[in-house]
Amino acid sequence: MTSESVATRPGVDLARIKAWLPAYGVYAAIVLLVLYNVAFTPNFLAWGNLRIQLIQVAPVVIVALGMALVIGTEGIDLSVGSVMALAAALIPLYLGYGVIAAILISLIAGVLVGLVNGTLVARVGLQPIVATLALFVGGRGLALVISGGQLKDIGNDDLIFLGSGDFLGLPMLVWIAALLVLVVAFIVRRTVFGRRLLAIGGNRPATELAGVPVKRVLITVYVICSVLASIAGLLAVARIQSSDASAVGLLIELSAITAVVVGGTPLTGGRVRVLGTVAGALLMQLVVATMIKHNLPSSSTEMVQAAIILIAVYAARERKSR
Amino acid sequence: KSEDGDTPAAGGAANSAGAQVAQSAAPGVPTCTLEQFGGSKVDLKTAKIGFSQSEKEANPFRIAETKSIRDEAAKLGIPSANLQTTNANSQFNKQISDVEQMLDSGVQLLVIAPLNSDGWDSVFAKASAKKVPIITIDRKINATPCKDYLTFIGSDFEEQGKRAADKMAAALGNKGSVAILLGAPGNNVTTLRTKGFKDQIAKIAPDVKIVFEQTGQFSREEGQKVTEQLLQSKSDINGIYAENDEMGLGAQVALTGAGKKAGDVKIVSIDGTKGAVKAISDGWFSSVIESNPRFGPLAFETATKFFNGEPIPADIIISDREYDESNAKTDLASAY
Amino acid sequence: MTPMVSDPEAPAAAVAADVRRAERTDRVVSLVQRQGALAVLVVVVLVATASFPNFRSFDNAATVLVAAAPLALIALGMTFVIITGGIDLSVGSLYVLGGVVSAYASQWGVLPAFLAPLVICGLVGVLNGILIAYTRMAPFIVTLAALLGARGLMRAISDEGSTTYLVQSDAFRSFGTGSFLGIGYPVWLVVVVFALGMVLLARTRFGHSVYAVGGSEDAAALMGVAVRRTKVWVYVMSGLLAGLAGAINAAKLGSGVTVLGIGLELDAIAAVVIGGTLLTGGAGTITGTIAGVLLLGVIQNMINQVGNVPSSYQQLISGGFLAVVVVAQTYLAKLRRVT
Amino acid sequence: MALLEVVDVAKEFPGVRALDGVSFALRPGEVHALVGENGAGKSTLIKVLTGVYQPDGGELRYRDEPVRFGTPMDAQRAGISTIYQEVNLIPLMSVAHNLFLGREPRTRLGLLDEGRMYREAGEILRRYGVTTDVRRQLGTLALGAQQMVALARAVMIDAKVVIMDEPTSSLEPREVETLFGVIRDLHAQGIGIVYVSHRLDELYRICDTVTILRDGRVVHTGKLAELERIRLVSLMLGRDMSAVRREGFTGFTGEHATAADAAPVLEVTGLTSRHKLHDIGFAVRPGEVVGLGGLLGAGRSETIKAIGGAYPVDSGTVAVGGKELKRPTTVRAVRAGIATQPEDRKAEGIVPGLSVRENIALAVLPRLSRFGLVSDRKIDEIVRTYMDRLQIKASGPDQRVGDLSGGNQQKVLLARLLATRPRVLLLDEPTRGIDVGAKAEVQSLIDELAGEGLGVVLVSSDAEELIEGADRVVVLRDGAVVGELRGADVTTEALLETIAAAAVVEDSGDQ
Ligand SMILES: Nc1ncnc2c1ncn2[C@@H]1O[C@H](COP(=O)(O)OP(=O)(O)OP(=O)(O)O)[C@@H](O)[C@H]1O
Ligand SMILES: Nc1ncnc2c1ncn2[C@@H]1O[C@H](COP(=O)(O)OP(=O)(O)OP(=O)(O)O)[C@@H](O)[C@H]1O
Ligand SMILES: [Mg+2]
Ligand SMILES: [Mg+2]
Repeated sequence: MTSESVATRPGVDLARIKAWLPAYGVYAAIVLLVLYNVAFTPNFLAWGNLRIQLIQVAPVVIVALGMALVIGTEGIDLSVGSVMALAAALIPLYLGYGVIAAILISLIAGVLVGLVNGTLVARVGLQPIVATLALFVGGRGLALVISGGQLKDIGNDDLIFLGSGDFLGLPMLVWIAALLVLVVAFIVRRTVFGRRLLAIGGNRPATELAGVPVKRVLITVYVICSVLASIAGLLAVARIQSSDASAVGLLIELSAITAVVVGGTPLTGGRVRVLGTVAGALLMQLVVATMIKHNLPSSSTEMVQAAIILIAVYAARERKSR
Repeated sequence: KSEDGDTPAAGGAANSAGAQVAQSAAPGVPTCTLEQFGGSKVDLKTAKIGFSQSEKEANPFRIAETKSIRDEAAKLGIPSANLQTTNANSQFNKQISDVEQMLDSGVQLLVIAPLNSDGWDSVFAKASAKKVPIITIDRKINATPCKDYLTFIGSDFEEQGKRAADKMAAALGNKGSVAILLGAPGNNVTTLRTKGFKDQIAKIAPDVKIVFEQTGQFSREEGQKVTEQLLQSKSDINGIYAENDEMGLGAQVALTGAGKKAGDVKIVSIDGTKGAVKAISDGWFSSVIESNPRFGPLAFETATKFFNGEPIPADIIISDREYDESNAKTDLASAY
Repeated sequence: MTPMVSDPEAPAAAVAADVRRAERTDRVVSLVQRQGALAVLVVVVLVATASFPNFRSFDNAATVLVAAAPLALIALGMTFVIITGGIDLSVGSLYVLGGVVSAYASQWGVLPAFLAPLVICGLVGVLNGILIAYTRMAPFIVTLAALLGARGLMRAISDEGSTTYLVQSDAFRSFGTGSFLGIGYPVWLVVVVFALGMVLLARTRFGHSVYAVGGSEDAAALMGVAVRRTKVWVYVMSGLLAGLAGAINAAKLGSGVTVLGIGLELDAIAAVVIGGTLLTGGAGTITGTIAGVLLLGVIQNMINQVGNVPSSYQQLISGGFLAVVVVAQTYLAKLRRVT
Repeated sequence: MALLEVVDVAKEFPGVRALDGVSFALRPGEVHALVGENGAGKSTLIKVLTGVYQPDGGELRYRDEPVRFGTPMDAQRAGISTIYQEVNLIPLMSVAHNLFLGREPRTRLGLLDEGRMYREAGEILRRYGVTTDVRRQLGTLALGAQQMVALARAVMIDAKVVIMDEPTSSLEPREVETLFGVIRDLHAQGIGIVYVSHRLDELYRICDTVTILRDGRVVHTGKLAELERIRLVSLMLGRDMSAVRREGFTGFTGEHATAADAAPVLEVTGLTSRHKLHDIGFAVRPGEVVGLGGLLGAGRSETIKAIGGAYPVDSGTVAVGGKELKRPTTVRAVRAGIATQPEDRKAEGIVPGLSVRENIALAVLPRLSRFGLVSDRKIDEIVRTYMDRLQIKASGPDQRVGDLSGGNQQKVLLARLLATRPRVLLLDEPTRGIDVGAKAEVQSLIDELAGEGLGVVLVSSDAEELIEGADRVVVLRDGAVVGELRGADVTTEALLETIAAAAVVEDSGDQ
């Protein structure tokens, strides 16, 4: 948001491109990958295909949004996958009381996890990675205890509609993700909370001295992140039409962090790129999809992912400036 | 042939529904006696027994497997304090140290559901020093029976793949293109079920082409995702071979999402869980090859025989059922 | 022109005495804080000894130690990395890769079985180090990419993980399973490597560069510390130790198992942090890391001793335990009230 | 013959030409002052001299040979020793380790000889008046003491050249004397010294030669004694002499009009924090500037922070306008009308990555927003007001604060404080490290604010600033109030006398 470019001489100049690349490198990469697919992947531009990519990326986007906020405060949240599992485990237990009740319960679970994480980080003063590691390990255990380890099929049509229904020609999942993107972008750009969050990431002691209720803001950030993860969790349940606490959200923390960082948000905090995060998630989704469509083995998918992460982050890295 | 083992043991009685049946051992298969093994006789009722589970009890197969062991022990009157169970949570090194710790604590019989077929050297060193017999269930360990371990009870995964290929070829009329949803990479089960399937297809139905193989990690969600991608790039696919039921069920959700009808794409999978067997009745799955997890009775029976001095064959291969239209409704009760 | 001097004697002297006392308690508390993990370990071991008869047995202790050996090596490398303020997520993948490579190379003998994984994992460490030190990309992300890349590489050389290379050398195999004085060779190796690590960290210029880089990178550079070289080296060390861990594990298992190591990096980080090393860098000890590794091992052992804990509860317990230890650590650290 | 020399060097940062054809020569045994406004390029020149930066053009010569220092270590090995502007040591490492980092004594086995290191460190530091336990973490020392460690570190090695970038900005008069003693020694040994400072009287006391930089260019080089003080300032600022003469050196005008019987706006009583603060109490009336005097480590910064809710206290009360603050936190303190400017601008003041706009608005967001949504219009208004009033020089409200010069960062910080419409201003070293021009501006601003009825608490290591700026000075020592200067007693002599008196009492008490 605050990247000002130095006034440069007119004409084609490298400086302009250099300034542009870090911020928009992800978009350029997406364009390249799409062009490649258009040329070499049959049926790529078909609406059905694009639709699938959007549906598949939606949960990652939702989790990554929360992660972006946390990273904006110079934190990190490893527990998101476990939160998804918790939400997933709770859904079938309360579906008997209606979809709304089940959704509310799993959101409340998200709030609670967020409160624990936030308290450990803001009040106890733990390093975010360690604070959330505890729930990363324990949270999924709790989810399995709750679900008794059983995979449960979901037959509730309202819930399934959320996962696979369409509204005005777009999947519900995509609507929900888009709405959340707008909400989070709005929070970051227009709210007091958003400004405070960035200031905390930029310099926490200074923000504290400026009279900002730093602890409250931090706790809220972790709560938002967990709630977004539990939304992703219940949407995952709705989409696969079953609740599987052992599998849902597995390793999503790494995908989410990757999306955020590839999207240009620095891990050092103080800045959040919401659209970049969406683009980062989309880029990684397209990489995987491309590899699958060309029927390449998983080993090469992983190596290509590694290379793309490095290139994207290298392009976006902060020049040393003090 | 594989069709022989079709009739379940006693059929009907709820508690014995789906119990394992060992194939009659072929003559000439090496056997092992207590004497050959070199251990001493142990009374199961008072013995300390260890059971090492490999993966979390969070899928039907593992849940049924662990439950079967526990139930059978209870049935035999083994006090629950004497049955020590551990779970490696899919971490192989943890399983190794779990088993070693059980050996240290003095178990006299080990039942192991191994996470991996190789890598058991240190365990064998310890177990053979203490002369503790090891029965491995569901997955075989690459080692010497009667020396490193006593025996293996389980299915023949490669055979399961072959049978799935037979079913697939039949469902497609020996022609068409097929996608494989692979299990977790590196897993022996994945390797064998893939090999069996591919070999058999090449042999019996050369016109069935395998056009796509991607891992679905044995999970429903991944199975669904991969199938969605598959359907977009190869919409003319005729069959999907899922290396476990979960991925097959994920594929089913993906097919529904893509507007396909039941039967448009033939699904053959392996395991025999309730969900999959029910999907046969619904017309989505063509057939399911069973991989029976109820090892308890056979394992304890084998141990009892062994300690009584009877010879035990090196491999006790169970005869897995298979489900198709003909028996899916009637045999649903024996699915797990 | 005499300024008003309010009686200065009493408060000033009192404060001076106070300060002296404070410095003394500071030192005590700092000791407890630094060795907090050790204290917790002692408590846990005492509890376990009292509750589980089997826990006391020598065999059991030996098994716990051997099982902890690979994690210990990895955590040692991670300690150096974290003290420089970095993090290395690639160790889990490198550990598996190292094991596969080691098993493969064992066909040429014991030495190749040790050297090959060291070379390959060391190279990945060099790559990590160079990217982190020279391009200033975040360690988290560079090593995350290395995690994926190394796993991909491991799959690529093992036929998508389906080929398990068996250890061909009996000498190498017996290194993994044999023992001296009843304690497995891997444990002795770990003891030697840790002793070297301690000397390196506490008693050499390199060790002090590691602390300096983590304490303040810019200041260290201005004070003439070779910041980049130090960084490259810690990642190389971390890679080498992960490779070595892979090798001893391959020797123990007798094969290059491909289905290992997922999440091991987080265990290593947890062990290091439980050991009192700050993730922000600049402070930490190796004794703490030893205590952290052993704590994780002992807790696991206790869960096994109980005997029938369902798998989901195991995770719940581990998570809860982690939280308790880390929170306790932090409170101890806070007592120091550094301004 | 020049010892260290640069010819026509240039150094460019993205968008800034920090050095533009600078030539500079240091002769042996010379104390060479390097002066200029904030952002003139002094620190950059020093970093070019010592291998931190590679020049874009020009030549570096050392003892008449062209050289190239790839790293600070190269320069150090060649005998060029530097104390950089920001204290650049490792806070988490011990004092001794900091002193010896990179050149630790080693045993025959090549391992560090820690015993010898601690022993020698203690001996060396005692010569610089630092008597602390050398095993202590450096970060627990006050900035001044840290600066002395840096000085000791720099001088310890066999240096031919010692470069000091604002070494006195956090030193007390007593430490400054120690430092000058060291400089005289070095001078006598024929070592060349580059000395950067914004404190002009120091320059005239110890420097022989001066080079003045402005906007990355040398505008004057010559004997310092031949350069009139006022001309020096006008060269630095690029303004004509008469304007400088009119404006004077400090921005303070003298006494503030305070009704002697006005109710105090800030009342501090019995402030106590274990080991640090001991029963501190004083009051500030509206329109009054109260100085806090004392030596390093006297507890002035802690007092300021404790009042602002940022430092934990065990007992004591803080009342604003007669209303006591319950369980003070920074949030409550700001709400009650206390604005705190911390000592360490970089670590606790600005948020470098955010814009001027965001920095100024940070503390007052709730007031500039409705239902949690910020109003850009209101923010712009406030930002414009304060940027105008404090004459903040930035390319615009959207410039990153981290890219501003020190003085302007300080002003942004002040703008943030003022935007909260405080009743009490707590200023800890408000002019540290900012140039004469900016300093005068900040000082006159303090005056102006007091004139508007704010209560101001001022901490400054610059005795002149404290004496001229404050109406009253409360003197602290070891975390306790040891005296107070009022009215005509507010003089440098009286201040030093009070501190000394307390010191004597305590020293004798110590024996
Ligand atoms: N690393 C950097 N990146 C970008 N610009 C820089 C960097 N370092 C210095 N500058 C810019 O170069 C110019 C000269 O800065 P320098 O630090 O040399 O000033 P100075 O004379 O030391 O000022 P002060 O008295 O405030 O210390 C300033 O405009 C500054 O903003
Ligand atoms: N010369 C010294 N030698 C050793 N320790 C010192 C010295 N001067 C100060 N200290 C220590 O530094 C610590 C912090 O001091 P403190 O921050 O209270 O100083 P201050 O009054 O705020 O000084 P400043 O003038 O820098 O604002 C104290 O614990 C003190 O003991
Ligand atoms: Mg400077
Ligand atoms: Mg201070």
